[in-house]
Amino acid sequence: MSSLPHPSAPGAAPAEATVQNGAGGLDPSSLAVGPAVARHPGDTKADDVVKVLRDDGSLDPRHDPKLSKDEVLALYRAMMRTRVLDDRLVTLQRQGRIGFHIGSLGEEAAILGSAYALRAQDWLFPCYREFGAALWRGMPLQRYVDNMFGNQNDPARGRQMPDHYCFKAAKVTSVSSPIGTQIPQAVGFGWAAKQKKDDLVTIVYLGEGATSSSEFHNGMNFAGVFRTPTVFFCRNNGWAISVPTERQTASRTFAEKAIAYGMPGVRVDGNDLFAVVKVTRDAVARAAKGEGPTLIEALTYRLSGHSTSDDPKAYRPDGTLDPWRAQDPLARLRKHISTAYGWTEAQDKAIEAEIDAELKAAIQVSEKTPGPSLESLFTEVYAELPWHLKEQQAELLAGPRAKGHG
Amino acid sequence: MSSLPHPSAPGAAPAEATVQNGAGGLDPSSLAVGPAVARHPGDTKADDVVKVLRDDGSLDPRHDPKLSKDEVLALYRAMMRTRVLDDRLVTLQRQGRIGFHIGSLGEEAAILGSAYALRAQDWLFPCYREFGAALWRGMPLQRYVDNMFGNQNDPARGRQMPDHYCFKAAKVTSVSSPIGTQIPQAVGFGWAAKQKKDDLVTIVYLGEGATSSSEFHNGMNFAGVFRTPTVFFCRNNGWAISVPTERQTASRTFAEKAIAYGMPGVRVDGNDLFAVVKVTRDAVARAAKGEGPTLIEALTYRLSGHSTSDDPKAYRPDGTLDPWRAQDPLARLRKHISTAYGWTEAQDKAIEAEIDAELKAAIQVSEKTPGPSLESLFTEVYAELPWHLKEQQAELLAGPRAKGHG
Amino acid sequence: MTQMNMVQAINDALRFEMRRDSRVVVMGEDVGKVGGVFRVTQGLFDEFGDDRVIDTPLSEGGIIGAAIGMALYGLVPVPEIQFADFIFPAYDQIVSELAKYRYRSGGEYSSKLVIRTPVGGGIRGGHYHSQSPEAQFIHVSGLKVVCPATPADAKGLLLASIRDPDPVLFFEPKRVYRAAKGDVPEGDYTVPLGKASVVKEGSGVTIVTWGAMLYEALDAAQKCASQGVDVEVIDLRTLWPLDIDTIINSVKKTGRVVIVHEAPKSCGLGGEIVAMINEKAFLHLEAPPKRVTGFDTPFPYTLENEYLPLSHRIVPAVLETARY
Amino acid sequence: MTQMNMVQAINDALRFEMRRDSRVVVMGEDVGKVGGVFRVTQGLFDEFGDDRVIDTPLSEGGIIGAAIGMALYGLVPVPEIQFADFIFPAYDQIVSELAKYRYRSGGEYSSKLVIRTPVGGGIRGGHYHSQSPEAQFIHVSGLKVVCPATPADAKGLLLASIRDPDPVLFFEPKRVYRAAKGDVPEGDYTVPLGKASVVKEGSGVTIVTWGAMLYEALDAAQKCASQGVDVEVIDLRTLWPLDIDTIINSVKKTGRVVIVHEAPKSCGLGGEIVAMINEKAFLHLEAPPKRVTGFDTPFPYTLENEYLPLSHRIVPAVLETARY
Ligand SMILES: Cc1ncc(C[n+]2csc(CCOP(=O)(O)OP(=O)(O)O)c2C)c(N)n1
Ligand SMILES: Cc1ncc(C[n+]2csc(CCOP(=O)(O)OP(=O)(O)O)c2C)c(N)n1
Ligand SMILES: [Mg+2]
Ligand SMILES: [Mg+2]
Repeated sequence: MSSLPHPSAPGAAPAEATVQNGAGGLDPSSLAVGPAVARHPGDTKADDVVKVLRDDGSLDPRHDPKLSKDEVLALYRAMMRTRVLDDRLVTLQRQGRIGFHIGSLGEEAAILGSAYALRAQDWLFPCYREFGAALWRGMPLQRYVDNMFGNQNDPARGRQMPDHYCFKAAKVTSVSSPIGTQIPQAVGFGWAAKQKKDDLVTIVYLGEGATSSSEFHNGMNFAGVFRTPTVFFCRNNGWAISVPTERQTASRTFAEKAIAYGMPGVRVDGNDLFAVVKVTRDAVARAAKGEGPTLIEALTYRLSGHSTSDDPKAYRPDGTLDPWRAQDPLARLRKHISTAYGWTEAQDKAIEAEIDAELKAAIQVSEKTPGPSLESLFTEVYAELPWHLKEQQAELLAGPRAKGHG
Repeated sequence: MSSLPHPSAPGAAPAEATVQNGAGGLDPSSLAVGPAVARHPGDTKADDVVKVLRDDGSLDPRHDPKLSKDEVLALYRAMMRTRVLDDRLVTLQRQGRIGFHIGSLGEEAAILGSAYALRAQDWLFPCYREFGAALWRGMPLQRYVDNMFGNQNDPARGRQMPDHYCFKAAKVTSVSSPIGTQIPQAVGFGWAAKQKKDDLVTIVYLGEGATSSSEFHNGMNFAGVFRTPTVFFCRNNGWAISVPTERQTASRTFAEKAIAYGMPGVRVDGNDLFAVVKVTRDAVARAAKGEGPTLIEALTYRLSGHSTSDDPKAYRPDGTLDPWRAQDPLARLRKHISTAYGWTEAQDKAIEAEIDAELKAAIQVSEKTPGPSLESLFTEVYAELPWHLKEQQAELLAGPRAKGHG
Repeated sequence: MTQMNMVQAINDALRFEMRRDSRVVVMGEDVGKVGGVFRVTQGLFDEFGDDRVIDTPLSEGGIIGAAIGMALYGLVPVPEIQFADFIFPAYDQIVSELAKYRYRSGGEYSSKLVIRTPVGGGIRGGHYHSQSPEAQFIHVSGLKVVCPATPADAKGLLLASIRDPDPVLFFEPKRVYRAAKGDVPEGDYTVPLGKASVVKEGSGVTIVTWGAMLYEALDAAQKCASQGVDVEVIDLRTLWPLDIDTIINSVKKTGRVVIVHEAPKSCGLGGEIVAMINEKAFLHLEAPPKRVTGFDTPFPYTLENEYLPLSHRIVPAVLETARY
Repeated sequence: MTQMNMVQAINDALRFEMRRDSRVVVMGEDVGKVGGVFRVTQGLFDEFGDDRVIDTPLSEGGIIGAAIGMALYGLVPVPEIQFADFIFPAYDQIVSELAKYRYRSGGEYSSKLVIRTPVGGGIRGGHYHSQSPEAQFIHVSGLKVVCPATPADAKGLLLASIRDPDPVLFFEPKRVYRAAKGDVPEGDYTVPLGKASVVKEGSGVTIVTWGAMLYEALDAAQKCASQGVDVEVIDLRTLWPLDIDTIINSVKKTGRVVIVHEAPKSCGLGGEIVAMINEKAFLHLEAPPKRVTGFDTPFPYTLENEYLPLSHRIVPAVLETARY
C-alpha cells in the first residue's frame, strides 16, 4: 500500500477489499473507505508519484528521461513563453482589449512535458488550458492571438471565445467549452487509427473536475474495452473553479480510477518537467505498441484564478498558495538549468523580451484586423449554405447594423 | 491477488500499479492489463466471491446469515412464485394476451435475497427485472397483472409498457426503460434522507450493462463524495441483450469499479440466496451506520432471452447455458431445504398450484377490465390540466375513435 | 419595496423560501462558498450550511439525477446549471425522467424541481455561454418553463415556481442580470405562472417576447412610435404553458404580430406561437406574423450583437408588419 | 428492382456502401452478431467483421462521442441508437459537438456521421420505445434530419446521407419497418436530400407529412376523395433543411394545408411549417393551417392508437380545412 498521507488511513481500503480479500476474510460491513486525496504539495512526495527533479535541482536517475541540453532549454523556453503570454493576456483582458483568457499559470511543466512526449504523428485533444502545447506543436502565435481577438483572420472567424483554438496542421483538435466532450472523441480517433493500422496515439487533456463528467466515464470505458491508443492526461490542479478535489471524488487518487476501466493509472509530479516527459513518453510507447490506454494524473496546482472571469479570493485564501508557489515548475526547472547549464537571469530577461516583442507584433496585427464579415456568420454551419441560411444571410446583410458595428 | 481464473493473468495488474508500486518500481510501459472477467459459473468459485450454499446443499458457516426455517421457506416460496409467474407471463405473451414481458429466470436468488435484506423503512429503486422483489415487499399481484394488461385499474393507467410498475406503499419507485437513470435518483433519495437524519437506506438494481451508462458513473460518484446510504446491486447476468460482459468493460470485475468512487465493492455468488442475503444485509447495515455506499456485484446468469422480444439463439448457442443451468438458484436452494427441512416435490407442486390459482384469478379480473379512459391520456402530465391539454383532451373526446377501440 | 437588480432579486427569493421551507435545497457547481459564478446564491452557504447549499461534482447529469431522487424523497431541490448551454448532459434525466415521473406512475410519485440556469447572449460568451434552449424543453411534455425579464418578476416567478407542484425550468436572462433594476416587493411575493404581462399597451402591432429581449422590444416600440406605429409589448414571463389568451386578445386588437426571441428561428417557440395564432385568430390577421430571432447558426462570439434580435432588427420588422 | 421491406432496403444500402467505401463503419448496441434488435444490420458482422460492425458498451454518449472522433480521423461512422428514445444520453455530444464542429473550427475540421435510429410509435412500446424527437434536433443548427417512408427512399436517402458532407440524423419509422414494401433499385441508388416527394397530387387540401404517417395520410386522402375533397399528399422525406418550395407551391395551389406528425404538437416541426407558410404564402391561405399530431403528453402504451395521428383523425381535419 502506498504511503499517501491519508489523515485517517482506513483498515482495509477498497482496492484490497475487492481484489485481495479472500472469501474467508470478506465482511463488507468492515470495509472502511479512505477520504479523497488531499490537495497539498506534500502529496507529490507519495511513493506512488513519479518524480525526477529533486528539490536541489538534480535529477533522480531512476526515471530520468535523459533529455539533451537543447531539449531542456527549448522546453524551458516554451514554458517561459507560455507564462509570459499568460501574464500579458491577462493584462490585455483587464485593459478590455480582449474579452477573456484562461491560462495555465503553474501548470506549464505538465502541459509542455506531455506535449513534448508526443511523436509528430500523434494527435492532441486539448481541454482549454493547453495553448502552450499548441504553440509548441507549431501553432503560429499570430493565429492564436487572432483567436483571442476574434477577428476576421481567426480561422474560426471569431465564432468562439478566446482560447478556443484549433490547428489541424499540428494535429490539434478544436477546443470546446463543455467539459469532457473531447474525451470519447480522442478515444474514437485513436480507435479509428488502430482499425486502419495507422501508427498514431492520441493524448487528451482534462482537468480533475472533468473526471466527474459522463464523458470521462464513456471515453475511459470505450478505451479500455477496445484497447485504444489513448493517453488520458488529467491535470489535477486542485480546483474546478471553486470546487476542491475532495468534492469531485471519494477515490483516493484520480489515477486509481483507471482500475475501473482495466487500464493502468499513473501519478506523476506535474510540476516536474522530467517526470512528466517520462510517464507520458512511456504511456505513448505503450499505446503505440498496441498495449492500450493509460490514465496519467499529473499533480499540479492552478496558481491563478480559474479564468479572467474568476476571483479566487472568494474561496481560496491567498496564503494557502504558498506551498505551491514553492513548487513553481518554472522555478524548479530554472534551478536545474542554472546548476546544470549555468543559466542566468540575464538569459531569462532576454527570452522575456523576445516573447514580448513577438507578442506585441502579433497584437498589433490582430488588433488592427477587422472583425469577421457578416457573411461568415452563416458559412460552415453546413458544407453548403441551405436556402434558409441564404435567406437569413441576405436579411442580415440588407438590414441595419448593430450599434458599434464597424 | 485473487485467484480469479484469468486465462493470461498479467504481471502487474492495475490495482497494484496505482496503489502499490512505489516510485522506484513504477514503469507505466510495463503495466500490462488483464482481460475482462470471463462469464462462467467457475467465476463464482473465485476466492473473492462470497458464497454460502455449497454444492451438497449445506451452508458454509463463515458467511451464513442464519436464516430461520420460516424465513428460508418463505424466500423459497417467493422465488418459486417469481419463476412460475415468469413462465406463465411468457406464455401469455406468446398467446398475444399481453404485449411484453421481461423476466428474471435464473436471477431469483439475487433478486429475492437482496430484497429480503432490506429493512421495512428502506427504499427499492428497481431496474426492470425485479417484479419478484416488488411482490415480496407487498405489491398486490392484481396490481402487477393490471400493469401487464395496461388496463384502467393499472395505477399507471396503461401508460407504460408491461413490467413498468411502481408501488409507493412498499417503497418501490417507478420502473423506467432508459438504462441507468434510476441510479443517481436512488443516490439523491438516500442523500436527502441522510440530510434529514432519517434512518433509511436505498437499494438500486442495475444490470452489468448499465455500468457502462453515464448515470452509473454519476450515481456512484455522488454516492462516494456525499457518503450516501446507498446499496448498488449489480446483477451481472452475463449479457446486455446480445452483448457479453467482455464488451462492457475491461475491468477485471464489476465490483472493482467501486474503487474509482472510494467505496467498497463486493462480489457474491448471485445464485446463492444465503450469500446474497449476507452481503446485502452487511451493505445495508454499513449504509445505515453512516459508513456510506457499497457496490455489490452478484454473479448470476440470464437463463432466458433478454425479454419476450428477444431470441437468444441468434447469439448464444443453447448448449453454453448448461453449466449455468446446473447452478440454477432454485434447484440449489431446493437441495438445501430438502436436506435441511425434508422439503418434497409434492410441496413444490402444491405451491405451483397455488400460484397458478392466484394468477389465474388475477388474469381473469385484469383481462376483463377495460382499458384506460380517454381522459386519462391527459391527466397527470401536470398536477392540473393546463389549457392546451384541456383543448387536446376535448378534441380527442369529440373526435372519432381509432379502429379497435372499445 | 427595495430597489434590486435581478441577481439580488433571485437571491432574495431563494433566501426567503429557504427560511420559510426547510425542504428547499440549492445545489450545483460553485453554488456554495463562492455563491455561483454569477453570485446569485451568494451568502446562502453561510446562512444555510453545506447540507442545503451544496457544491457538487462537475456533472449535470449527476446533479439533476440526484435532485430527482431528493424530490422523490420530499425535498424541493433548486439545482443550478451554471449555464443553460451545459444543461445537455442532464437532458436525458430531464426529458425521460423529470418530465414523465408523475405521468408514468399515475400520480403515485412526482418529482418536483426548479432548475435555475442563466440563459441567452449578451456577455460575449460565444457558442457555449449564450444559448437559449427553451424550445428543447417546451416540446417535451410535462415541464413548465419560465423566463423573467424584471427583478420583481424574477422574485415572484421564482417563488411561484418553487411552490408549484410541477417541475420548472427557470431561465435567467444573464444579459440583464445586473442591468435590469427595479422595485422588488419585500418578503413573500409571488407572480402566478402562466400569466403574461402587457408591458406596454398599443393598437398597431403586437410584439411578443420575453427575457432580455423585452428591453429591446420596448426600445423598438419607442422608436416605432416616432414613426407613427403604436406597439403593444407582451412579456410572456411563463413560456410554457403560455398565456394564450393575452396573446390572442392582443392580436385580435392589432391584427399584426412580431415575435422576438434569441433562440434560433427554426422550431423555436416563435414558430409555435405563429401556429397557435393561426389556429385561434386566423381571420383577425392582417399581416403575416413575423419572427425576429437568433439565426439558425451556433451563437457567435464577435458578431454577437448582429446575431441577437436587438432593437435595430425589431424596428424594421414592426414597421413592415404595420405597413403590410 | 427487387421487392423489399424497409428493413431489407436499409440493410441493402449499408451493405452496398460498406463494400464500396472502406471508411464506413457501423456501431452500436447489439448491431453485431445479432444484427440489431430490429435486424437491420443483419449479416453485416459476418461480411465485414468486428472492426467495421462493432457491438459497443451500453452508452449512447460513448457511441456518439467515439464516432465523432472516428469521423475526425476520416472514417464515416454510421452509429445506430437502438431506439430514438435512447438518444438523449448522447444529446450533448450531438448538439454541442457534432452539430458545431465544422462551424467552430472555421471548416478546418468536420465531423460527419449518420446516426440511424428507429423512431415513432406503432409497436406498443409505451413512453420509451415510441417517441419522435426530430424537432429537438432541427432546432439545433448544423444537423440534417431525414425520415424515409418507403423502402426505396430508405435506401436512396441513406446512401445520400452517408455521402453527404454534413452530419445526418436518419430516423427510421419502425411502424412500417416490415409493413412498407416496394420495389427498390438494385446497386447504387441515391435520393437527394432536401427534396420532398408529392406522393399524390390534388387540388383541394395539402397534407404535409413524413415517415409512417404517410400511409395514414394516403388512407385519409382516399377517404376524403369519396367526400369530394381532392387531397395532395407531400412526403417531406428530408425534414431539415426541408423542401420549402414544394410545400409553398402546393399551398399556393390549394390554399389549405394540414400537417401530420407523430411528435407532440407544441414546438414540433408542424408549427415551424405553419410559420414558414405564413411568411411565404400568407395571402394564399384560405383556411388556417391545421396540425394533426401526437398530443402534448408522454407517449402512451394502451392508448397508442388514440395518441397517434392516424387516418381517423386526419380525415375530419382535412374536411374541416376544405370546408373552412
Ligand atoms: C458541462 C460543463 N459544465 C460546466 C462547465 C463550467 N466550467 C468550466 S471550467 C469548469 C471547471 C473545470 O475544472 P477542471 O476539470 O478541474 O479543469 P481546470 O479548469 O481545473 O483545468 C466548469 C465547472 C462547463 N464548461 N461544462
Ligand atoms: C439508454 C438505453 N439504451 C439502450 C436501451 C435498450 N436496452 C434495454 S435493456 C438493454 C440491456 C441491459 O443490460 P443489463 O444492464 O446487463 O441488464 P439486464 O437486461 O442484463 O438485466 C438495452 C441495451 C435502453 N433501455 N436504454
Ligand atoms: Mg482542475
Ligand atoms: Mg446483464
